[in-house]
Amino acid sequence: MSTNELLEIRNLRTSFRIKDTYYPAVDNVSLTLRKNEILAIVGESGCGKSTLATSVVGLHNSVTTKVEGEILYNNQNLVKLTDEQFNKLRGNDIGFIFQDPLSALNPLMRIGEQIEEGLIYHTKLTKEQREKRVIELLDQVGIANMQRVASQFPHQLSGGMRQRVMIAIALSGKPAIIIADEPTTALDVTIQAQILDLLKSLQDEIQSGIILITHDLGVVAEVADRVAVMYAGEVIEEAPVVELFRNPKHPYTRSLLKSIPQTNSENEKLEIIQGMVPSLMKLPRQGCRFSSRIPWIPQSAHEANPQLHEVAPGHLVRCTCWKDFHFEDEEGSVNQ
Amino acid sequence: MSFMQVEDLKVHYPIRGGFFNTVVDHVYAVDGVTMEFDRGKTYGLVGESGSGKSTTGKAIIGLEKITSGRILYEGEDVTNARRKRDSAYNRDIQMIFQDSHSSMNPRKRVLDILAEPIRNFLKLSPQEERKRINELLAIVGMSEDVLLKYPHEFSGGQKQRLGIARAVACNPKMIIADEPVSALDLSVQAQVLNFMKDIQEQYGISYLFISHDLGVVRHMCDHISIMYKGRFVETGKREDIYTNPQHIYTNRLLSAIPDIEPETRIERKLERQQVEAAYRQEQHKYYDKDGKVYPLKSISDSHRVAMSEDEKERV
Amino acid sequence: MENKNEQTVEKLESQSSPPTGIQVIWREFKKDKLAMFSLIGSILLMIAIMIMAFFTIDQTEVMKIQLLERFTEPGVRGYLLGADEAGRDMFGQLIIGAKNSILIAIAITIIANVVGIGLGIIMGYYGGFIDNFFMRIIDFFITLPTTMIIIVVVTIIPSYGILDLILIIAAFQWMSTARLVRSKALSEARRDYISASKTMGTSDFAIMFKGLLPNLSSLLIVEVTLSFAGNVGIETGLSFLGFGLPPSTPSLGTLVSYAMNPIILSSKWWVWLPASILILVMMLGINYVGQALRRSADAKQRLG
Amino acid sequence: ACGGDDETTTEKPAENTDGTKTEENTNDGGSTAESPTLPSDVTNDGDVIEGGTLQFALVTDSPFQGVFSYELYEDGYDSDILDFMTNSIFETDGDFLVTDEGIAKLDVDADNNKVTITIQPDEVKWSDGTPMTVEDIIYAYEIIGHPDYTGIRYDDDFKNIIGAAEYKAGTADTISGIKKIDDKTVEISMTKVSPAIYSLGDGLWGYAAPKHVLKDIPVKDLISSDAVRKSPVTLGPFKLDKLVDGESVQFVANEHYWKGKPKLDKVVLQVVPSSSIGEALRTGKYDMASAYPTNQYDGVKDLENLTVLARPELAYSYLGFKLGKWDATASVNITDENAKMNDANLRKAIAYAMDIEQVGERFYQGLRSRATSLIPPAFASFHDNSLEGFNYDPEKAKALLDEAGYKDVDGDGIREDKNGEKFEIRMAGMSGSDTDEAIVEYYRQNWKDVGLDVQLTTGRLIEFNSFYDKVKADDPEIDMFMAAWGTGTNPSPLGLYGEGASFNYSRFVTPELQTLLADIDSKEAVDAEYRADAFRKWEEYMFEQATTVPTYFRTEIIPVNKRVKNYNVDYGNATELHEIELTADAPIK
Amino acid sequence: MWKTIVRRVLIMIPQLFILSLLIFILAKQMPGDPFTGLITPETDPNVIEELRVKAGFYDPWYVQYYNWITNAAQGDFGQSYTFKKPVADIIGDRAMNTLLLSLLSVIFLYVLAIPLGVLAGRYHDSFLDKSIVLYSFISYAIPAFVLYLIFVFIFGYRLMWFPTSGTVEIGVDPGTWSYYWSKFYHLLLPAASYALLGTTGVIQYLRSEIIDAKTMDYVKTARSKGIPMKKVYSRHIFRNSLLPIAAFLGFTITGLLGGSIFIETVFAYPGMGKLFVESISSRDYSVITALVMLYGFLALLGSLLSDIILSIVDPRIRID
Ligand SMILES: Nc1ncnc2c1ncn2[C@@H]1O[C@H](COP(=O)(O)OP(=O)(O)OP(=O)(O)O)[C@@H](O)[C@H]1O
Ligand SMILES: Nc1ncnc2c1ncn2[C@@H]1O[C@H](COP(=O)(O)OP(=O)(O)OP(=O)(O)O)[C@@H](O)[C@H]1O
Ligand SMILES: [Mg+2]
Ligand SMILES: [Mg+2]
Repeated sequence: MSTNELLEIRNLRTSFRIKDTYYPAVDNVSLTLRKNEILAIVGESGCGKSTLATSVVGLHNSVTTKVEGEILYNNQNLVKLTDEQFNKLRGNDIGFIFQDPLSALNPLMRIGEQIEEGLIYHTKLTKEQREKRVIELLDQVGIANMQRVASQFPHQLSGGMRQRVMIAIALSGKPAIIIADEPTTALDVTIQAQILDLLKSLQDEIQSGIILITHDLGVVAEVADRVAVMYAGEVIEEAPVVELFRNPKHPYTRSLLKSIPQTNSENEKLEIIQGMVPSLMKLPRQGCRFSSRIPWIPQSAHEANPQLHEVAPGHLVRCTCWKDFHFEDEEGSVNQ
Repeated sequence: MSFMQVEDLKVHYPIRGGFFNTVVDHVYAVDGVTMEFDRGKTYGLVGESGSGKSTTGKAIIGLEKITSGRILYEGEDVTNARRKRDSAYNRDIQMIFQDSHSSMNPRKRVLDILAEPIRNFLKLSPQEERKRINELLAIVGMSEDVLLKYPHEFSGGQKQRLGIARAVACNPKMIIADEPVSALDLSVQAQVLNFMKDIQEQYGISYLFISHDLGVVRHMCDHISIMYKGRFVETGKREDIYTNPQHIYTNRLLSAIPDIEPETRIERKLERQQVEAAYRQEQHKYYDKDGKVYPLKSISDSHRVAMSEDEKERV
Repeated sequence: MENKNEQTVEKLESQSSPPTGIQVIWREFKKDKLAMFSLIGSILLMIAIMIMAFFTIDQTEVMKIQLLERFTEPGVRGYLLGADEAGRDMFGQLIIGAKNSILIAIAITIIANVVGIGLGIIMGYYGGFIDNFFMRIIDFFITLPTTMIIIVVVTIIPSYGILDLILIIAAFQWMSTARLVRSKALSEARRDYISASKTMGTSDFAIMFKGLLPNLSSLLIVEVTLSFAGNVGIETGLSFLGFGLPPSTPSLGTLVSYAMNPIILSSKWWVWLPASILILVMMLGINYVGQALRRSADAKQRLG
Repeated sequence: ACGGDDETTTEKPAENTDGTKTEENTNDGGSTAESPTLPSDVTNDGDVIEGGTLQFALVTDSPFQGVFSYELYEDGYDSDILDFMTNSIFETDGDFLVTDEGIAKLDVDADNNKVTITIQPDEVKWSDGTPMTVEDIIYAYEIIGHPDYTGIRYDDDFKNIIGAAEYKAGTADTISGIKKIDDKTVEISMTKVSPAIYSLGDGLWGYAAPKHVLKDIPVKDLISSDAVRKSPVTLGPFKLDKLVDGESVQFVANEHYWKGKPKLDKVVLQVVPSSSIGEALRTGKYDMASAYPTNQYDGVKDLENLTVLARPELAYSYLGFKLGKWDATASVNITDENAKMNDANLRKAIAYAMDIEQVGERFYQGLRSRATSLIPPAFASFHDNSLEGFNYDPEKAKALLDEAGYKDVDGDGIREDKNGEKFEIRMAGMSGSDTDEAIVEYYRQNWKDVGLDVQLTTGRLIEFNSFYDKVKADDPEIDMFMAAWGTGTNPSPLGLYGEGASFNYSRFVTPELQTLLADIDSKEAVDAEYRADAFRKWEEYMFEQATTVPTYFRTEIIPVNKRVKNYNVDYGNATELHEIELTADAPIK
Repeated sequence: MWKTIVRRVLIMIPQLFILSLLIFILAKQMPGDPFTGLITPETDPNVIEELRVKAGFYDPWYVQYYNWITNAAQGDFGQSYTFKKPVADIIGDRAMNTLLLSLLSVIFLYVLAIPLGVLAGRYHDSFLDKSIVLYSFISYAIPAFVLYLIFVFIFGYRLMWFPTSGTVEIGVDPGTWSYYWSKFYHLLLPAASYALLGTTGVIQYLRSEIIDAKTMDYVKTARSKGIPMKKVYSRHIFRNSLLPIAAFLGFTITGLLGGSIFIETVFAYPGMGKLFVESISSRDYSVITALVMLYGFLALLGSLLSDIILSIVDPRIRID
């Protein structure tokens, strides 16, 4: 592990138990997060983004969930840690930001208390010092009247403010890694822009690595350094942000990008992807998982056992089908 | 010529409080909105959360009481009639809801869901009804065997299409679409948007398309209104809004939209910050002393912007 | 064009059932052996009681006073559960009493729930003035000291029997159902499918009772089940206080309240204990069934 | 009737405040004649201890009311408590007639309608040590007669005292008929004097009121005053020491008691619910219990640490037939010749068909027995032993019915009336315990056996209040009714069977009956022999008419712990409270 | 806050007024009257009639009601016909007894139910949970008074651990330590019996609340802060589930007052419930009406109390 690499995920597989069988929701994912970068993970709903994130912080219910593979951080394999060992990292080395800040904050606790809570267990600060730190943190996330906000309850704050508080909680341990699971999905565009700008500037400040989970390619384009595209539990493409938007390779990524309404698409039809993401229990476990949604591409174009291939420096694509891929109507024929 | 006009529509919700739980104030959810609709066109309604978009839509279709204002449909005042269940107005104006899931009764099969408007408005024989339903399914591209399923057995996109099928069942003149795609994934969103356009072309339906996603609105709409605190700050053709935004609020909204151009993001961020700073400094000019939006003033045939009297002189 | 593919995907999903319907309930019962056992047990028990009460037991014969059989012990001379102080067969009384109590509880449950559900839905659906108006009435009813008022009313009615008892108790039982249904209906009525029905010209009545009601059904099943159990209890309590049914109409309540006589309590256990145990078993069974039903209505607590 | 007698008030329905205890079941009992197994006195061996505390259980399901004044109390339980601390100024014999042994002596001047009351001992002291004077006797009259008095003792009898009405109306400052002769003697003039005077009737009052304490308290405030509620000054063997309102009372010996200081130091009286009294006695919590529920006789019958004493109650249960109406304006009973039940044979048949013997035996363990007359045997001199009563005889009942013309014409086993029409008798009964319900059911079975269809008015037994409402109003739904009367110590039947008696619920009056009743309370009847004879004649007449059929005589049982040395409950020579002695420090378990 | 309280109290007035009308009319409909109980050959029927006239029982009901309500509004609920004392005095004593009993019962109940509910929720679906649920169901299903009777029988008489009637022993002087002990001792068995059988609601509520809370997002947040699981439970799950229980207090007390009839009857404890049943049979109108009013008032007070507590413990609910 080079000094630049913060976190290395190797062959991670997270499976949920449903009716006595384990179904992997994250299947054989390997990713690396480096210092001071924003790694975006995108994909459609249900593709396993949140599962992946929760695996990294070890928040899965150990009874119904099985986590296999390695997550290496500071020479420890997080997968193997006990809850107590993990608690030393959570909130301290790793911060977590949830999508819906309203339900993610304890409705009966004051904001100040909730931020302070992590400090109690991770630092030896006195009560006064902790309170001072809370104010600092609130200041850091751009909340103007910190003192007042600290003594308020979540429901008294606006959505944007709440998300700032969530960020403050994540920052409280000066974490090396921040994981943000769709931090802006619940927000208005103007607020979203503010929060994204905040994340970006904080990162410059504290130099941590951020895993940003989103399904909005616009958000990715705004802030990410590197992007991993997930489909059905797998990473199907990974590339630096400009490379991905300029040179998308995987059919899924390409379709996705084409389905965004663009300035110049005004009176055109949008490209669509047929079918839908299969549910967890019905995921194809063999071959290219995307193949069923591009039926006009012959099976021969797919790899039997799709692997990630490096097609350009830092640009990985799963399966070989991208080479033969063309949009359905590009040939003008429709396979009924 | 427009077939329907909305004049100075207001919807105020009372806020109760005080000692005897009397009305102490009002939420001015919609506070003087004027629109007109042409056949076969799409009208976008954009604004941040809570600006009154949905309320406007619901008031037009008759789900909300109108505090004041008028709705004229084919020359007739339907302000009161619109709440009558089986009126022609009710048949001709339909709605698509944001949450396709909750817009369908989870206890009803697709058959009954699609049949509901037909049974109420068309009074067909069972065979004709069945025929119509099959037509609808064909329109939305589904086969007949879905009829016996329940809504939860469909994906979001499918459900939204069923919602559209239900809305077009009685050949409406206009459909109010309240954030029809914001709950959907990108690829599914594209399906639904395409589909809505198809239908519009086929049947000449008008849309009132409510959304907070300016990208989608731009893709869909011929005419766009930007809403803020129950009023329009700016309304005009798509080009008017996107190429020549006049109101600072419109500007701010536009600058906040993420773009899928990673190369230019630094510039965009700077620009965004400038607009934000300008907004903070100058917003008092754009709103009156109560923080309300000024009345609209035409600045071209199609383009109207809210501005104060002195502002207008400057322009 | 793209439909073919979708259908294959859909087919996989198939097996149409509403999201919280019978199937979910059934699954829940299959998961929870105890609930299943309770369900089957309670149903069998009630059926057995009804069959015996209506077909095999002659009430006039059971209620005949036979002084020589006073306090006959169980098992003696064919008295399965002995006899009471008037020599009446306890087993027969138990069955007839159970029948009466169950029928009373069912009747109360039906009346109270029909009123409660109907009103609750109307309140929740319309909201506003109607809601406020009935809410005030319910608020008033809820603060009424129910037991006390029932007792006063009972003393007023000159010849009061099963029907009066049912009506009186039901008159004070509908409020909580109405409140519960109202609050659920209120939130359900805000959902878009109700708005959708309105925009599609469906009448209010149809929306309320054909659209909304089925969506409250899982909640209502729980409510009805548990209130049934509660209603068995109310009748028992009134009898204990001496405001229940006359002994000539045996009910579980009258049988259990024989325990008030210390001699019977301490040395004639067969007079009061079987009825107490029957109540316990029945209520326990219904509660376990109710719990499973509640779980199936609340996805978070489901087992299966 | 006289209002001031403790024995009578325990019979009052007024005590039945919990609705489950009506007359029928609180004071279940039978005649002495039928339950000879139980003794009326005990004598225990063992050495007497010095002093000691008697634990007394007052069996009731509701708290006592705590009005400790004979003039004012209305609740039977209060009188049970008063017993310990007060003393009537007269003593009575086995027939409850005044004797000469009491604090005061009664001289009756029947010719002049005057009585003289004389305090006999040289000195009688109140419990606070103040000597009692004749003023105290007079003051009791002045309380009852006072315009502000709201109790129940200012009644027609009291008005018999000359000047009572004027005093009541406020037009006189004193009751003119009451004259203080000297410090020991008072003379009372009355409008009439009847034999009832010896049963403390005719307005004669049996108690003295401590004037020195009460005189400063306005009469209307008396009932709430501490002098009545918390620290009554009394003449009895014990005086009140401590009180927990409604729950318990602690008495200590009254050293001023005129018969000498009691042998016990203390008496602790506690309210015990009827449901637990048996257990409480078994575990030795109490030495004795008043008003022990008869239907729990089983609970104490075989206990080693107790002796169960018994005595007849001054009460009888009866089956009444509605034969007329009460005319409220004229205040008279009017008998209706055409009343449904106006057939003596029918009534007798109904009575003969009742298996009262079995009921008494099985349900009451012999503590109730068939009553033979309307005068309980406790009044030995007035009770007619020669009457046989309607002993259970279904065959005779059938014969009587046949004779009267009630025949089963349609062959369904139920008799039709004389005209061959459906005949259904509706009976009202008072609800009480489950036992009562069973018993009534049993009688209905009995009647059915002889072909009579008896249905319950309202379909079930009726709660006490409604029962009297209906019976009083001559509800057409009632053909006959089962109830009970406590007779009190004055057995005169005029108030229950007279023409002008609203309590004459059967509404039966005949000139013959009038004469018989008048005879009982006539001047001649001041002669005991004559009176006894008059009673018997009336009893026989009533038996023949069978309009009110006595059903049970009742026996009261009094469980007594074996550490109580001597105890006798016989009316004639009851052990007086100050004589009670104990043989152990605590009740035997 | 104060405004709401005052408003709620003002709303109580019409509610209590309607209640008073209702109960007054109902009470007068009951057959018999307080003087029916005086019927005996010893009592002059005319005296009884006179008493009825004096008490105004022959006046039209609205006149009676007017007289009663105007006095009641001034705090004078009249005299008890049975006890010959001002109603307020009688109810005062009895209400005090009932309130003491309720208070102790509530304490016992919470002491018992909260740990059980917490354990059941914490170890959801375990054997422990199932046992607790079983207990809570049994305690609900069992006909309460039968068990009370058995308790009195066993603990009061057979084992003689507890007194079996009354509120205090005779002989102890009011104000002394032994007096208070005696009072407490008399309350112990009834309160404990009530608590033992009354836990169902609290246990079930707590249990499902905790099970719910465990899946809440804020619990995940707390865990993501690296707080030990024990602390997550105590600071987030238990606290959030327990706070609403506090608001139950008002309702619990109201419910207890309703249930007091049974407890007091079986344990021969002179409280309001028993007084009510007694007054019903003696037709002591003034006590009946006053008691119902008091119950109604306490119920209203209970729900107000609950709302206030809830608004204090749950910042989301604000009453102003
Ligand atoms: N606790 C669980 N038990 C069983 N299946 C689960 C569980 N959590 C998630 N899943 C399933 O795992 C798959 C991946 O879920 P995940 O939440 O990771 O998706 P996601 O990419 O985050 O989607 P979204 O964008 O909607 O948040 C889905 O099919 C989901 O249904
Ligand atoms: N029934 C109601 N009572 C009171 N206020 C209401 C009600 N419905 C809506 N409002 C208020 O009216 C305003 C406009 O609401 P509306 O739902 O129209 O906004 P919107 O623009 O659709 O927002 P969103 O994008 O979140 O859907 C909001 O401030 C809302 O809180
Ligand atoms: Mg997710
Ligand atoms: Mg909206």
